[in-house]
Amino acid sequence: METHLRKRLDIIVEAPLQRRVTEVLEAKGVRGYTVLRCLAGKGHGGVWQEGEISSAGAMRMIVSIMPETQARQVLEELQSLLGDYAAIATLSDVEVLRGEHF
Amino acid sequence: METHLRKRLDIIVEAPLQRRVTEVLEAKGVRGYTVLRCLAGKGHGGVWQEGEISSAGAMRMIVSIMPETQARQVLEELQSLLGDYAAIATLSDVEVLRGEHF
Amino acid sequence: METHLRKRLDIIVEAPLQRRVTEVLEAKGVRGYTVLRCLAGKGHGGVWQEGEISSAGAMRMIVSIMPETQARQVLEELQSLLGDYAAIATLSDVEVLRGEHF
Amino acid sequence: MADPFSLALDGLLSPIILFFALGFAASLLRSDLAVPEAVGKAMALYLMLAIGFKGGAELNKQGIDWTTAGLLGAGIVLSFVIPLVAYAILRAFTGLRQADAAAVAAHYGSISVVTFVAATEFLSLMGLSFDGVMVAVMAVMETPAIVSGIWLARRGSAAAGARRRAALDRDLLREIFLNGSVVLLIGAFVIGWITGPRGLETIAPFVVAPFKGVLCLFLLDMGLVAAARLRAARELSLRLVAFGLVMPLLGAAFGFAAGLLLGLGTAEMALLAVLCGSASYIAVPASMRLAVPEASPGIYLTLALAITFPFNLTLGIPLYFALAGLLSGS
Amino acid sequence: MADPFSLALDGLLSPIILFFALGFAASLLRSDLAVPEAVGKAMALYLMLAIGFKGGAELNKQGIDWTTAGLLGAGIVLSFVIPLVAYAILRAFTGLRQADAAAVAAHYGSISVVTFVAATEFLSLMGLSFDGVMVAVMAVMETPAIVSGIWLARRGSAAAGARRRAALDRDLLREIFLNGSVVLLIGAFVIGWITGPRGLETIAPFVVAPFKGVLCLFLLDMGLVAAARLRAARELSLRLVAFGLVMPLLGAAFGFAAGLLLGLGTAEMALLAVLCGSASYIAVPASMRLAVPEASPGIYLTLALAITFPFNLTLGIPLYFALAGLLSGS
Amino acid sequence: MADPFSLALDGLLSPIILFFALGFAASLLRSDLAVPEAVGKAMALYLMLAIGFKGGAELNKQGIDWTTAGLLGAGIVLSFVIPLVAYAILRAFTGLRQADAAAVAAHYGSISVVTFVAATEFLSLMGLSFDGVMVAVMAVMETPAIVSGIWLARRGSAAAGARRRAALDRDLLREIFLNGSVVLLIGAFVIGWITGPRGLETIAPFVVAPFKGVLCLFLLDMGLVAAARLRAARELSLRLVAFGLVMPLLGAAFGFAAGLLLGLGTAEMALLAVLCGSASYIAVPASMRLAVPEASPGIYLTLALAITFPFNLTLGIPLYFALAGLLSGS
Ligand SMILES: Nc1ncnc2c1ncn2[C@@H]1O[C@H](COP(=O)(O)O)[C@@H](O)[C@H]1O
Ligand SMILES: Nc1ncnc2c1ncn2[C@@H]1O[C@H](COP(=O)(O)O)[C@@H](O)[C@H]1O
Ligand SMILES: Nc1ncnc2c1ncn2[C@@H]1O[C@H](COP(=O)(O)O)[C@@H](O)[C@H]1O
Ligand code: NA
Ligand code: NA
Ligand code: NA
Repeated sequence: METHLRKRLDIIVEAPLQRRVTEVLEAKGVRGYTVLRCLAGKGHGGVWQEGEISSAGAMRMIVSIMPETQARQVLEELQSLLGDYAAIATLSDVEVLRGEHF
Repeated sequence: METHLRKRLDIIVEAPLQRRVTEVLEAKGVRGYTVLRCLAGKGHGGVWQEGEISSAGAMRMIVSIMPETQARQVLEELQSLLGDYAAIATLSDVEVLRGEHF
Repeated sequence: METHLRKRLDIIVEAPLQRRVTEVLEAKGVRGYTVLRCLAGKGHGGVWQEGEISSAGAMRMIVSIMPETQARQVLEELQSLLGDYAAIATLSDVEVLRGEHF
Repeated sequence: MADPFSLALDGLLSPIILFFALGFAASLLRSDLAVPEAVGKAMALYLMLAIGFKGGAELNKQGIDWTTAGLLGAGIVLSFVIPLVAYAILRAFTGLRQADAAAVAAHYGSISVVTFVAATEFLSLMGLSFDGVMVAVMAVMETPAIVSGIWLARRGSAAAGARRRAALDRDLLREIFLNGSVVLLIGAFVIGWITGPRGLETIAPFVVAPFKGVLCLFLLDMGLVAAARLRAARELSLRLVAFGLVMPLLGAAFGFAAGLLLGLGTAEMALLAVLCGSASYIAVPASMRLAVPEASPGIYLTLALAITFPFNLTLGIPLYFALAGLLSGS
Repeated sequence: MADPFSLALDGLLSPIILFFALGFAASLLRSDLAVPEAVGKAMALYLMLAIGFKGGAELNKQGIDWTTAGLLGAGIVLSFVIPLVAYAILRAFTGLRQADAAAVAAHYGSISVVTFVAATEFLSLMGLSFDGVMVAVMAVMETPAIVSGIWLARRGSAAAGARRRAALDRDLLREIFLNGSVVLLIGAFVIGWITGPRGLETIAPFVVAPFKGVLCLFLLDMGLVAAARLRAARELSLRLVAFGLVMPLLGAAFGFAAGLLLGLGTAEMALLAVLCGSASYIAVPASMRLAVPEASPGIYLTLALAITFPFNLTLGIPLYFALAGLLSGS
Repeated sequence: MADPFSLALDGLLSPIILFFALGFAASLLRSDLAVPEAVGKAMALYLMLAIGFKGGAELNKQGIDWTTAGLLGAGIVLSFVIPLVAYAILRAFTGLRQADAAAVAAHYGSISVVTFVAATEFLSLMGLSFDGVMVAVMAVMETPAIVSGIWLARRGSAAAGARRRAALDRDLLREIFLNGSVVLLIGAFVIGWITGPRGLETIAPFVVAPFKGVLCLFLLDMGLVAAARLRAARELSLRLVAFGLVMPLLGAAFGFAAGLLLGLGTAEMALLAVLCGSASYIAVPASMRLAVPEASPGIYLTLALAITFPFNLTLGIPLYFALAGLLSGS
């Protein structure tokens, strides 16, 4: 069974920014992504927790699988977009089956 | 502190398929898995979002840690199961402490 | 674009233990973490599912990015903390942009 | 009975419809207004519990007779048959592939609980009551259409047959026959029947008094969801939209025919037409994902939710009532 | 008072019990019927807020006397003591290990809010009212059993003592003494007491009118959860099941004894028996996970949720009321 | 009218305030009491739907006159202007940076729906009713302050201007002008207006009867959230806390001035003061995150939620009513 190497990009970002991040992904031609809801966390901005009435403080995790070159372009674009925001991004290696899908 | 190499299999799949996927995992002798709820996403089938009254459109992320050979068998089995469905699967390297647990 | 190597520590643990785990992270000087809610799963303790009235049975996934040496220290500490509990932990490689952030 | 046009206008300006319109408009304008998933699901459970219970309690008061049995039988037959008609139309006029046409057809054979509930509100606006057994008819009409749809999707495809037949597994059978919405509807109906008006009285402040208000919030959510579906629709041809508007009328016509055969009164005939003319978006889609994965939810969910549901809610229901009034000769 | 057997039958055929049965059956049949987690939690909050508030408002009307203090004291003592009895029985007859036996014992010393609520509904079916302080008794009985349970689990194990004692940390103490359900119950009780019947009147359409209806939906959920636990049960021996059916009777006997000593009326005596005979599944499990991790939730949650709760709900409550009627001589 | 001090005490001992205090205390003691996120959001939707609908239905009864237009105009102007004042004060006395001061200012120009709702409950305690248009005034005051705040944050910073102006994108514009809470409030208001008292009657068991009870549960949640914010506050200086206590009074003073100019009655004047004196924590924060990311939510959310909201809820509202009584000469 043949597999292909791709990169997994994990972005943890404030909920109000979700749409801007997915727009970057789409602009860079990324084929897909999945958004997860986060429950709580801590970072340089301190501790936060889901449950405030406004969802301004909530965070999302956006997971997206893509080829390495694309991943690096997206990361670069995100760096300037997310400068002032509470957000982190990581890149890791994954194997996938259907290379043409990503 | 000694660690062991294992594979992490991430499967993103439509909610109605969850039980079939976990049945494959159990049939192949996988010792454990964890299911997360997804909030939104995009793929070849277009954009989707949690919140429709039917949960037919929702997606789940299934994470499972297992030895490499098992992981490849599971992946092969999943490929035929998930053919027509909206689903992706990735494989990556992880280290674990208690090798016998996985 | 320069990136830095870090470790991603994924801890899946019973909800009542969440605070103890994040206290370990903080005690070891980890700069941030994110908690996700899990929906269902299976392990040595059998199958579980969100939705019981008590949240004693629910699980959380705690994701944290940190330098390798720190990660190994945390893992060691967790091993003794989580001995009797339903919990797993994995370590994997990630690249990040802002090395000083983690 | 009041003038049907002024009634229709009254209906259109009822809070229920206006909240649907609000949700629809908010989503088209891309407001971030949203009802949490868990709350939408809870309201759906509430509506099914309440309508089931009230129907059962009503039946307890009215008792069962031959019309009851006739109605239930008619519902089952219609749910089996309507998909065949829908399928033939879809294949002849819209160019849908077999799997897609079969899946869409299954949705139109089954029923929409919320459309039924809205119709009962319209009834109460007209000052009419209805036979509780109509709730049971609704419940028995949910499932047969799924069976028809799967048969339509699979027949002839002997090649892929083996693999597919294997997939008719326990999961799918459970999804079809023990779908949560069917179980709750029938269960609440039976409980209402057992406990009767006395049982209803004890929980009326929960299932009766706030019912219409909850329905407003639920329809706000439905408006948001329907418009979101419409915005994301990429697979909808003009012919498919036409199907989504004509099929409810055709389905309703079947309902009228059955109603005339059974000699139903206005209320029951109109409700049967509503059931036949509405399309499911709760019970059927999950079954179709499992049984006919090649069919695209982008087609069947969009048609059911974003075309047929709004049509029935606004124009269909008053029309069916006006026609039922004429046909039942009241 | 009406004939207890016909009352019991009435109780069994009340919507509350029937919805529990519906949930139970749906889960056994593996229907995908489910109540969203957030909604289940919200209903639990609602029930605690409502029962607490109503109890406090009732007490405000009735005033406090020596029986009040006696009842509260008795509740605390019973909650401390019952786990010791349960533990002895478990160790003698079921072969559970120390940790498991201690954890199970803690659950049976504590109380089940929903069982209490169902009992108050049974009371209103009988046309009886009850002393509001019983709600406070329920609140004070939640916690002592946890302390007993932890002591039972740890005593004697000097070896592991050091590590374990260290684990009696702030988290655990908070979980034990500031558990959300205890805080809400006591808080709502105090608020009800302060604002009295006038306060109750302003929020009665929220905490009184729909109460029974919400309870139906909640018990539907409980039925689903209990049966799911039962299906997943792998660690349940026949002897453990027997314990889950006998222990409520034994606990209730303690309640009766205390009730006779305090000279309680039928309603209060029956409710005290219900509290003693019921087992916690909200407050205690989380504490046990933290304090006694070696104990398996597969045992204590299954016993409390899937054996004792259904038993009390269906047979226990009418039995306790019948016995309380005899014993209190009314 | 009753003595304002006894009224204030009555208000403080109302279930609403006591549940807020319960939540606040529980969170300070670090109880694990929590209201699920989805349920908190649902209650917020409910409160906005209900208050909007009731306001619109009320207006339908009362009709529109010149005061209506004057009030709406005044609301818009006040929402634009109050941030400028708040900004000047913040810059002069608290040492906040431009971005933080601008963001905080925007929150104080906008309004808090829950504070308004609590004030209407206080009104009903006093036996007064109010002009339904006040709900529309609330709705129109939500947004202008956001525009002022963004302008304050950006003016002068020509350097960063290019990048920032680009960021005034569709997302942000939508967030500002089509924020869910604004859309629902205005939408429900319009629906209430269209359907009038007759529409209100049909859904009163949902939007009127349980309203106060839901508010209790919601304020329990608000208490939990406010205290959690306070516990996590690291960026709050004494001067900022003072601002959070003084600014509501200053805002209210603007409201009184406008009220005198418009010749409002006690109820309307007090409500306008409440709107001016309250600070938003639903609509504004999300806009500020998008538009002024350099500003810290740790400052503006903590001030609005944990300082100003509790102040208004407990002391502010009775004070505004007492003053409005004096000023309106009734
Ligand atoms: N090292 C980390 N590992 C995992 N999640 C993190 C980390 N740092 C920050 N986060 C998440 O990102 C959010 C924003 O981070 P920050 O911008 O550092 O405040 C935090 O609240 C966490 O949820
Ligand atoms: N490249 C990707 N990265 C992450 N998630 C993806 C990706 N492609 C698809 N998905 C997820 O899988 C679902 C189904 O994908 P598809 O079958 O391509 O429509 C999507 O809706 C996403 O949630
Ligand atoms: N191999 C695994 N892969 C992913 N998740 C696991 C695995 N094993 C256990 N888990 C998760 O961790 C929980 C506790 O595991 P255990 O202690 O083995 O019962 C399970 O219920 C799963 O949610
Ligand atoms: Na139909
Ligand atoms: Na007990
Ligand atoms: Na203001």
